[in-house]
Amino acid sequence: MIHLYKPEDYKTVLEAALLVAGEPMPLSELKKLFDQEFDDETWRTLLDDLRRDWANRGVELVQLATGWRFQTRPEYQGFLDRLRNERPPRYSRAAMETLAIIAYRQPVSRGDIEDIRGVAVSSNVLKTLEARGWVDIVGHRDAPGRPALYATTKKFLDDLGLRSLSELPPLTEIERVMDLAEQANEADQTITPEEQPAETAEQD
Amino acid sequence: MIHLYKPEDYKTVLEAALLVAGEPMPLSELKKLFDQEFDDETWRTLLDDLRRDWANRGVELVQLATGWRFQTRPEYQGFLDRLRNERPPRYSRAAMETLAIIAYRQPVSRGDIEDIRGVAVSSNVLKTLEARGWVDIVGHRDAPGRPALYATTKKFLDDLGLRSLSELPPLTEIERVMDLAEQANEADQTITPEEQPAETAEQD
Amino acid sequence: MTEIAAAANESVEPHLPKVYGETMAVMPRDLYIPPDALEVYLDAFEGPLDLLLYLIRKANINILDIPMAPLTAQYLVYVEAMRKSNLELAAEYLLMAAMLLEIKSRLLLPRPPRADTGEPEDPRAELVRRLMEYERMKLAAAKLDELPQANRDFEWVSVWITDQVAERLPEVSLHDLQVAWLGLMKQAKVRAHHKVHREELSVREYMTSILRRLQGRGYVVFEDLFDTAAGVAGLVVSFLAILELAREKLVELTQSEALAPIYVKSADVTDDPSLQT
Repeated sequence: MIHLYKPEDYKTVLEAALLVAGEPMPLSELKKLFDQEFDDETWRTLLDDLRRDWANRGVELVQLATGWRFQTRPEYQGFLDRLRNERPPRYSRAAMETLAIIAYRQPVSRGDIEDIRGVAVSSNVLKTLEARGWVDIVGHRDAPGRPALYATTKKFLDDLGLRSLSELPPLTEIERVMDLAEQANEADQTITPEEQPAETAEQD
Repeated sequence: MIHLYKPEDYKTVLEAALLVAGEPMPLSELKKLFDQEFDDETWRTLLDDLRRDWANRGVELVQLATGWRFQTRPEYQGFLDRLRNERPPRYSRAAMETLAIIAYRQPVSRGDIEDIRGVAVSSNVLKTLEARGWVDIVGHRDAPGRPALYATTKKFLDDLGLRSLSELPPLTEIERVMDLAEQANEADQTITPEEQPAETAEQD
Repeated sequence: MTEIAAAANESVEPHLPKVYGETMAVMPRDLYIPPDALEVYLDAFEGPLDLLLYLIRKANINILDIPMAPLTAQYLVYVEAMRKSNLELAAEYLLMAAMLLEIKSRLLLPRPPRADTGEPEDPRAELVRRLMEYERMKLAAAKLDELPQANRDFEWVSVWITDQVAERLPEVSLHDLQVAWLGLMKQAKVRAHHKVHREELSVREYMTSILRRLQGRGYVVFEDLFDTAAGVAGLVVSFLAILELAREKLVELTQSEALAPIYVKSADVTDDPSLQT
């Protein structure tokens, strides 16, 4: 085994370890690399330094929910796709909506998802998301039939480059959108929703 | 998708492609990366150039029978092993005791080791230690059967980070620790090690 | 029909602006849908909430002023058309039609005051709440889909670990050695017999090194076994080592006559004249 002297030597080992890691490496894990004990700040410096080294490459060092990992930059995917035999399929709208409901409203039962979407959720959609390792069952609701409760996993965060659920894209403020629809109506009626008497609906 | 202008740009794409490839990439495959068609010599230059970029890293670009791939350098293996979840292999108690006897009492014959341990020494144990390059036969005792004499090697010292055998933990200290332990449970025994007769094991 | 089909296909893509942008021209401005386009058209929607949302947002129908009569009539046409192809889907649209009819009927009746505030509750409130939640999630789904996704928009780096062939050897520390000795002493009851001190250990080290130097050689001149560079202490330890080796019958010392050179030979070297120095 080689000996480490300079900070560069440590960075070389760290880089090799991160390049071969099959999954994101938490700092606690990376600390096992060296006999010396460095404080968190030193580690942060080392990792930031390494990240800067890769700033202009096709691969970048990112910090994810479960740790640090090298991944390709999306700008290069067009080239990398040429080496694939098949492109990964895009998820259907049904799958993405189901995923969004689980991500933003977790934990949710299948019934909850169906209530929000207004249609039955096909088993395949949930199976696909489970097989990807993005959602799993975290418990059962204490209700008739004890429905399973779904939540998103760490892998979901990792695969979408998020460190935590709080980094999910913020939800659109729908009230404002609805207001627009109401304003279109108000132009004719000049009555605000609050003041609107029940009789207006009968005008159809 | 980004545009490629300089040779550096092509190298960046090539590097990213090789870093994510799970298996060796034949040149014919790598050629799919770019719209431009380069001749084999240009490709060779590009790959050699990339290989040089990685010359002093923990990971190297190698050409195998089936193509090009990045792989770790063996010198770094010791560090990377520390991140494996599996527990490091350990020598059996028999092997460790045999090693300790050879280290502290060298040169010793197999009979000496058996006398001290009180049990037969399996050939496998000695073979394992010899294969590791930690012990070897330094001579034979002029006694019936001319038993081989084992001693530790320079590699043993190197691997344990010692400059000489005198840096091994002194046995007196070991005994002191042991005495403390024994005094605790054997308060009735009145003979201290110092008072014990001087016959030594060397007379075996 | 082909335009509508294209619109339907596009709507499978989760990028909503495209759906609404491109398909606006062929989508109905109101609730009337040509019967021959119905199936394709409905495929473009994820369900009755999605359809309603579309009608509200793009066809300028106020959610709070939904025209109940034509809506209901249109829904019944859907249900009839869909019964032939997709019963499940038909059931969901039928449920929505029933819900709309219920709202309509409740709007016609005097509303019971709410328990807490005493204000009458608008029967459309629940539908509005559901539509808003659905739209929120639908937009969130589109935004999620725009995030770079592993294996679709980027890949994990995975460099081959060379050692997958090399055997991993046990690591041994000084502490391990110490522990091994401790165990030995405890079980052997001979601990006093094995008192070896630091100095003795260096004698042992010299013994090994002298044996190594004698290996494969015949007689070696006694003086040649001393390394003067090791200093006085080194010479003394070397001397002790040779004596100890002789005592343990590991080497042979020979001198043909007084004051003649002393020769040292490893005990395991046979008396081969060719090896004599």
